[in-house]
Amino acid sequence: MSRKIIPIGPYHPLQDEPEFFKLHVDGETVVDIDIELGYNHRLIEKISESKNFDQVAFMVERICGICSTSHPFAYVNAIDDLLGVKPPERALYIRTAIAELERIHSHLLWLGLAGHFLGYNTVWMWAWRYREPVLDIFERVTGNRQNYGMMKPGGVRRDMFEEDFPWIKKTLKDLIPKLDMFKGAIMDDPVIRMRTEGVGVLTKEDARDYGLVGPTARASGVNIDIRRDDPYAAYDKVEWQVCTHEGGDVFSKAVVRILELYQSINIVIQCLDKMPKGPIDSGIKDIPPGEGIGRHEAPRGEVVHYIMADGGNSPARHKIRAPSFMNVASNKKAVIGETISDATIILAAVDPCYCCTERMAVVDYKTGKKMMDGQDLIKLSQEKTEKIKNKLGR
Amino acid sequence: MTKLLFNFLIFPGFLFTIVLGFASCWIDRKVTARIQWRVGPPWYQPLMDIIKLSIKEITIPRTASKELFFFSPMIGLSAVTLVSILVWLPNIDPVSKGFSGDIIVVAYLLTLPAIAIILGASASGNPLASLGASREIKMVMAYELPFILSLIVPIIKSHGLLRLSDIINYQVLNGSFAASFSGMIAFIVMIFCMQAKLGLVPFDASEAETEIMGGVFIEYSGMLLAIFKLTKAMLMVVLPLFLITLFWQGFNFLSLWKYAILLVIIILIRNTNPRVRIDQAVRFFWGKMTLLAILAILLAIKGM
Amino acid sequence: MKRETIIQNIKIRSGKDLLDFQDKSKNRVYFTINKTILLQIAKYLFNDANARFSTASGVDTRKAIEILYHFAVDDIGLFISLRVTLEKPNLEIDSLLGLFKCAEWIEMEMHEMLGVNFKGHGNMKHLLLKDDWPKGNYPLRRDL
Amino acid sequence: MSLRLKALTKSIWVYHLSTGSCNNCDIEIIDMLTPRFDAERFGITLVGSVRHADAILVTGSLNLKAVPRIKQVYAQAAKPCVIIAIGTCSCGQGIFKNGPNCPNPVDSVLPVDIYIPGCPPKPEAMIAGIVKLIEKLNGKK
Repeated sequence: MSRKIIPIGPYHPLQDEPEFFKLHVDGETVVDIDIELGYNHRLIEKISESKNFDQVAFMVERICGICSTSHPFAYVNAIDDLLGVKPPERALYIRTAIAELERIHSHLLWLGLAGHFLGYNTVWMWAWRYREPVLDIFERVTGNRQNYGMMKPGGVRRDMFEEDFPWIKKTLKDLIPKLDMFKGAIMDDPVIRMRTEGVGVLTKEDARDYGLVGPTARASGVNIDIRRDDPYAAYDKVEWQVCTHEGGDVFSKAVVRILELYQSINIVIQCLDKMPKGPIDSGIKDIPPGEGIGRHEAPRGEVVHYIMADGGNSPARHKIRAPSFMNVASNKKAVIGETISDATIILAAVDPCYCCTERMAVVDYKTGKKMMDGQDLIKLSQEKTEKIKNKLGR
Repeated sequence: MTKLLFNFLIFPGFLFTIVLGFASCWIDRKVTARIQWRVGPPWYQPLMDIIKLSIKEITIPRTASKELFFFSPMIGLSAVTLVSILVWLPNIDPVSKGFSGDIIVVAYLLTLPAIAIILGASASGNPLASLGASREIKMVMAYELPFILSLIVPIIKSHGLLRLSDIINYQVLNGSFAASFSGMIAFIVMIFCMQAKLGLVPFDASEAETEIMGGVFIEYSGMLLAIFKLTKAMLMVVLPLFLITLFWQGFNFLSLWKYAILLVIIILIRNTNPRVRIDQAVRFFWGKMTLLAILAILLAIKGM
Repeated sequence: MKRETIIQNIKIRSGKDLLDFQDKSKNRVYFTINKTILLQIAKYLFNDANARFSTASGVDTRKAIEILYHFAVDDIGLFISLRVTLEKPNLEIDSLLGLFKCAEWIEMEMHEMLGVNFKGHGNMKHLLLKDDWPKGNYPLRRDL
Repeated sequence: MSLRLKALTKSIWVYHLSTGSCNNCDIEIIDMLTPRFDAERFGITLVGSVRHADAILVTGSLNLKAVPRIKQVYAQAAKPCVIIAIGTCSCGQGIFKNGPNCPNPVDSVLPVDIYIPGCPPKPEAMIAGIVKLIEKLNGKK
């Protein structure tokens, strides 16, 4: 059968995007996949060398919109590691609460998108509707829905006030019944199970070989979580467990993320209960020469920041490694052999940042005309859901 | 002569159908929004869209064949106004009888808007539009077959009457066709074909807005786009009424609730399932729908 | 594998090639090794110590390029960094792609940004920068 | 105020053009369509093709690769067409000011009508921006 490979399709504005997957298609099944990065590369590591230590925290927030407190958290851990100083107790609790709140809103966003790709637009609208109260909490505590600017080398920038706590706890507790409804909708729905089980499977060896991190690795049974293995902030002072699943396919990735939502909610509530009084910033003045490594468990996986300071007031070298850098490479293994209509949901399962997932293009080789673009693939996967729904006589 | 002009331009023709079309379009968007907990647009939204489009600049791409690109929307619009006259008059005006065989003329006129879209899309020279046009052609071929087959059922049941007004009188005398078993099957098949003809969600692969960037209408803007939108709105009025005259004893101003029921059915179908891929739509129409239509015909012949 | 046994094993394996050892804190350990034994230590860490190759960061210190390979031993939370220094003129080191697939992108990025080339890597094309990026212009180099 | 201009303000079709943004602004734009901020009640809908668009929402710091493509897209849009720069990156250069592929603000490339600063601007801020756009079109200052 003629293998269709990908010349550049006709240009339209949707194609200018951070990641661009080109699927080599043989009839219905995907034979090979090209992953092209760099459309959105802003050489942040170069810019951070021209900013002083305090400004870098703000700039690092703008790397990815959805996990906008993960990078500053890792960066701040790196500075604390470099100095060997431990921020005050209260700051640790505030950092943990903010990071977990962001995990909630990031997973809900992913849940909505996964529903959209599977053809359930109502799941999309509902998931994003339940996400709004979490953003309200952020707005009240930090002043902004995203890009909160909370993390500061040696502490936290703003304090959390006691009178907000009851309201925050109530909002989060209201979220739990809705999450149960979502858990029911996702895990017991035969159509979704049929669409996501056994699709895009990554075994334990793959996870180790590709160095997978975060929910993508935990879904393949690899029991790693930076919050428990290399405890930082207040994660060792709060009871919670790591949720893993054995399947390794898209379904187990969804299950892992939903269970993590429950864990995050009870972490935040515990943080608010146990938060001690006291200062929130240890007032770091200057950074001596040296190097530090900071790690944080972002919603998508482990973020690593490596800082090398040469005594000046800006970092000599700032290496950033985002979790998607490792997870997206695993798509090569997960997508090959699957049909085109499943391609969207597999690529979305590793939850790369929002605008990367719809950037797939399948172009017919001979005519060079655009056969299908990202949205078509979404439609294909929605139709497959439709077919299964009819077959099940729903 | 002036009465004909009046009929064509004002009463059942152009203006009246537009007003009803805007109302049904608005109801459709409002109900869709309410299902998703959204407030939905104000009542004058379709009107405002059309007026706004009229002041926009009309861009004609260099690669397009100018005349065809410019006139194809007109074809669709004129076809729909003609159909609305042929459908409205027999129902309301006891005097005018229409002519024998007008049921076949209406069937052909109803395919003209789709042809206009295909002509316009392929004339615009944009590869995405030609992709949309090829999908539209497949869609037309798919739903025409069951559409015509289920059109034959009322003719058989009324023993070969080819005039709309006669069919209505026949139904008024001895019960609407939809009551009978074969009539009901044909009615359901027609509803699905109507959904495809209107290009609503399950079968709108050709004009998929997020899919191929506006599909067939990608190169259109300004007044031409407004005409296409108008044609679609008027089609949304005319098609359900055509179905009512064939299967449900016609209608007059009092019995517009039948039209409301059909509108609700269309909106429900639109909101409950995702867009179907083009080859699946073709299989759906040529497979299930054609079989159902043939079954209805056989039953009608046996007089069920 | 306990923390001390791993550190002990690495010391024995590298022998004289171990230039410096720094035990910064409970979870952070730095080894400075000669580039010849990098492959051997990495294989030991990946297979026996059940470590995960987290990332590699290169630093241009004017006269040489320092590469740190970071390994995470997750079950005990240890983060091991192997430091290798390459003199300026010949920036050659053998690639870790044979051991694990995740090294591919990390080494491609380092090649693009700092001009280090990895023996036995395979496709050393541009990963993040535009294809028509001027040849020999490495953004993160200090000698600009 | 002529009916036509009133129509333009009552039904604004929006086209989203992302140029290397950190997708915070993109998500806030989509948030505008979700149930809480529902922009459709003002007649604002997202369209797929730039020809149908009345307003082009530009987000993200335009890097060197994006500049020629933006000009091309703007030329294709049917006039009268409004450019709305969303987010600090597109209004001014934002935080990536002295980056190597130094992003240039939108107004160095296109005639911008409405600036909506903020990183990311809240959906309420975007709707307020569009309300100001409507007032500007109506001639009221």
